[in-house]
Order: sequence, then C-alpha cells, then structure tokens
Amino acid sequence: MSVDAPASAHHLHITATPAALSTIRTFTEGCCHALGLDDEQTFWILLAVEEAITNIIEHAYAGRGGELDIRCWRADDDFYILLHDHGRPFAPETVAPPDLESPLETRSVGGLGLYFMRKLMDEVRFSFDAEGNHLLMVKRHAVG
Amino acid sequence: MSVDAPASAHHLHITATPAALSTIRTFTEGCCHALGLDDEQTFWILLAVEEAITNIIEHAYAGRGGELDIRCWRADDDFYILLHDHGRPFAPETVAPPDLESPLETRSVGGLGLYFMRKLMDEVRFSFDAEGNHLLMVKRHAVG
Amino acid sequence: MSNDSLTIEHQPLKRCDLFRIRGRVDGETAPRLEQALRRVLENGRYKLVLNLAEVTFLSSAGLRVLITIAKECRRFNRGNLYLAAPNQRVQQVLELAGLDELFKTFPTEVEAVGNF
Amino acid sequence: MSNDSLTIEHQPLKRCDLFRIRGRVDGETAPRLEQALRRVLENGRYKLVLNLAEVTFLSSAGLRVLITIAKECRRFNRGNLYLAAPNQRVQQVLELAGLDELFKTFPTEVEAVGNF
Ligand SMILES: Nc1ncnc2c1ncn2[C@@H]1O[C@H](COP(=O)(O)OP(=O)(O)O)[C@@H](O)[C@H]1O
Ligand SMILES: Nc1ncnc2c1ncn2[C@@H]1O[C@H](COP(=O)(O)OP(=O)(O)O)[C@@H](O)[C@H]1O
Repeated sequence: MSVDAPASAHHLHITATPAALSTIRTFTEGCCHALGLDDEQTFWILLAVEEAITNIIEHAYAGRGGELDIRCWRADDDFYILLHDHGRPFAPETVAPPDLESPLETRSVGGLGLYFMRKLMDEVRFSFDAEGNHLLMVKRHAVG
Repeated sequence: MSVDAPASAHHLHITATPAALSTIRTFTEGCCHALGLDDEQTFWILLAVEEAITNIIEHAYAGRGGELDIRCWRADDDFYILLHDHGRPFAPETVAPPDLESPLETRSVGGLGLYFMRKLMDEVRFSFDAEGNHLLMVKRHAVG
Repeated sequence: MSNDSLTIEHQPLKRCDLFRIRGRVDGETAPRLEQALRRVLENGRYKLVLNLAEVTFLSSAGLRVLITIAKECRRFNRGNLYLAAPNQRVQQVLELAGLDELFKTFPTEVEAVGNF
Repeated sequence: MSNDSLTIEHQPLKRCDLFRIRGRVDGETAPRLEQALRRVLENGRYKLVLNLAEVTFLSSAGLRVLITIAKECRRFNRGNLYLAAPNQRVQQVLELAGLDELFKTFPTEVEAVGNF
C-alpha cells in the first residue's frame, strides 16, 4: 500500500473476532487520547473504527477469525489509522451507497457501515495486494 | 373549658381566614420543634391542625373570618394544642364517621377532617360555652 | 405563603392527561387543583394520571378533590384517575383515609400512563 | 468487555412495551437487543418504546436492528417503534444515518408511551 505507518505508530496485533472488539476499542481510545484528540473526536473515530472492524470480522473473515493489525499515528494535526487483514478482498467502489431518502418501509436495513466511515473520516482508502487488505482512514485537523 | 392552657404556652392570635393558614402552619411547626417533637410527629400534628383550622374557617366562621387563638404547650412528654374561636358551635357527636368501606363510586367526598383529627391525636375534645368554642387536641408521648 | 405552595404541570398525551403535582394540596390550594383537573374533564377527556411524587402535604381537602374527580372520570366507564409515584407521606395519608385500595396506583408515571 | 456493555430493561405495559436500553449497542451486542425485541413481537405485541437516554454508543449494527424491528412493527398498521429521550450522541448518529426523521421520537418516555 502507498501509505506506510511510521515505526513510531501505536500498534495492536490481534485475532479479528467479536471477542476482540473491546480490546480494539480500548486500544483505539487510548491512541486517540495519547495523540491529543478530545472526547468528541474520539467518539466519532471509535464509531468509524467499529464499523471497519465489524466488516473485517463479518465480511473479510466471514466470522472465522484471522490476523488483524491496527496502527495509529499522527502527522501534524492529522490522525491516521491503518487496518491490515488477510481475509477476502472486495470491491468497495461497487457497493451502492445507502438510500437515505426513502421511507423506512422500503429502506434496506443495512449498508450504513461504509457510509458512516466515509462521512466521519476525511479519507477512506482501501487497497488490496499480495500482502493482504489495507484500509487507511484519515481525520484531518483532528487535534486542535 | 375544663383544660386551661398554662401561662407559658406558645400563643398565636389571628383572624381565621384562608390567608392566615400559612402563618398558622409556621407557628405550629415552630411550636412542635421548640417543644422537642421530631419531623415525623410534627407532620401528623400539622395535618390534624390543618383539618381543625379549615373547619373553623369554613364551618364555624362560614368563610367570613373571625378571631382565633391557638395555644400549644407540653406537659411531661404529651403535646397539647388548644384552639379557641367565636363562631357557630356544632354537635360533633352527631357527625357520622366517614364510610371507609364502600367503593369510590358510592363514597361521600367529604367528612374526612374530623376523622383524621381523631385518628392522628390521642384526644380530641370539643366544648362550647359563653366564651366560645374550644377544641383541645392532645398527642401523648409526642416527645421521645 | 410558604414556598412549597402548589404547582401543577399538565402534559396532554394522546392516551391520557398527565399532571405532575408539586408542593401542598391543602384547604387553601385544593380548589386550584380541582379547577385544573376539571378543565380537562370539560374537554371530554376522562383519563387522568396524577404524579404525586413531589406532594409534600395532602389534607382531606385534597382527598376530596381526588375523590370527586375520580368519580366523574369513572362515570359511564369513560375513564379513570390513576395515581403515580406517591411518596411515603402521601401513601400514609391515603391509607389513613382508607383510599389506598380505591385508587389504582402505580409506582411510576410511565406505568400509569402505559396502563390506560 | 467494557463495563458499559448493553443492558436491556423490559417493562410490559397494557398499551405497549417499554424498553430501557443502557450502554453500547454495537456489532457485538446488537443481536441481544434484536432478540429481546423480537421476543415481544412473537407474542403479538407491536407497540414498542425504546428509551435511549443511557445509550453510550450506537453503531450501524444497532441501527440495523432498529430499522428491522420498526418495519415489522409497522406492517399491517399494527404498531410502531417509538424512540424516547435519545441523548445528544444518539441523536447525532441517527442524523448521520438520515434516520432522525423516520423514527417517531419523543423527549421523554412518558410522552412516547402516552402517545400510542
Ligand atoms: N472488509 C470487508 N471485506 C469484505 N467485504 C466488505 C468489507 N466491508 C464491506 N464489505 C461489503 O460491503 C457491503 C456494505 O458494507 P457496510 O456498508 O458496512 O454495510 P453492512 O455491513 O451493514 O452490509 C457489505 O455487505 C459487504 O458485502
Ligand atoms: N369547627 C366546626 N364548626 C362547625 N361545624 C363543624 C366544625 N367542624 C366540623 N363541622 C361539621 O362537621 C362536618 C364534618 O366535618 P369534617 O369531618 O371536617 O368534613 P368536611 O369538613 O369535609 O365536611 C362538617 O361538614 C361540618 O358540618
């Protein structure tokens, strides 16, 4: 992937299962605070990360678990989080955005995860290569 | 009347009107505390006094107002309160006790005032003579 | 007038009318309570919930209002008056008057409202 | 598991079923919420109120449950799912998902319950 985490990035290596979610949350929250983000920013980053990790557990690893690396760092006042897994790749550009206009009766019940990630972060970049799947999310001016 | 208040009794002289109720309340509450009654006792005494005074305002003076004397004192650990007015006398023994058994639909809406006074105090004694109407209420072992 | 004098908050709901009663319900203030409740009956609404959690004093004059209005609500099976969240004092006064069994009473206002 | 994990309090009322949801509604806990709500639907009751005042976190997995259950409640006009007392965070998440207009929401649970 084009963006590499700096050696100084906070790093968590864990098996992606539902049971790991609370550890991931605590790790991410700790990173946010250590990197100077306030509670408001942290809340929204935790939501974006929650959505991304849930997708990796459910879709990339189809519930069977697998290795996951999470790296967080800051560059200037921008916050970076990079997720790396070895599950099934997918084509994000083929995922239709959720229909936010139609009434509840005809709305799809899912499809909000990617939408949330994109709304909450300034950059959401997937890449898939021989080393696995990479997801980089950036929140610009996260500290301030 | 057979029982006279001691000269040392707390005393309030006031015109019996609805507007006087809060002064009477404050006076009675102050007496209770000064004489050593706790909040629990005081609450129930205030309720009995409220009922007695409301009757004097409504029935004895028929809403037209008139003189009222209130005296409170303690003898041993018994609490005494004596009310004195110059309104219409009545025959308490002819007042039927409220019906507490029948369902709401057939119950009288009133008649609870005298009943409360008798339930809350150990003695409720009316007397009517040339000097006016006297009501003595006693709460035994009110202190301690 | 002492500062815990009666305040009445009225919240009209689709199912019923909720009243939050605070302070003293005595000979002096009971007429105001009766008036507030009667105004709702006059609009053809007979399902009332009275939240009594913050009633600090309740005399027979207040009970008279509760009995009168409850009777009117129940007439022709058109409604009822429920009590919600009576504090210990209020509960004791209701018991003294033998009324605790006659009013349908719920520990919380949401249970009272939800059971109409 | 962090100690604000999901707790669900269910209060069946005559008119409707009230749920007080506390803590996190996320990918891990949303199935439990769905199960609790579905149990009520299976008993033929389709009027639900969800008090969200103490929800600390709500992800798309939680919203998926709300949408699914609300749809089932509304079918054949047999009921609805009302939200009560959403805190600011919950409100913001609903807005993010464009759902704030789609759920009928009340500032207090008693208003939600009373408006069924
Ligand atoms: N990490 C992933 N790996 C594989 N497929 C994914 C991944 N993330 C998302 N997808 C696909 O994109 C779709 C939309 O994802 P999302 O917006 O999170 O909604 P949901 O997960 O509720 O379906 C998913 O249904 C899935 O098919
Ligand atoms: N102080 C009084 N002076 C004259 N009549 C009284 C007095 N107190 C009570 N009564 C009479 O006794 C009746 C019962 O009184 P009470 O039990 O207090 O109920 P209520 O005042 O609600 O009628 C009154 O209706 C009134 O006719």
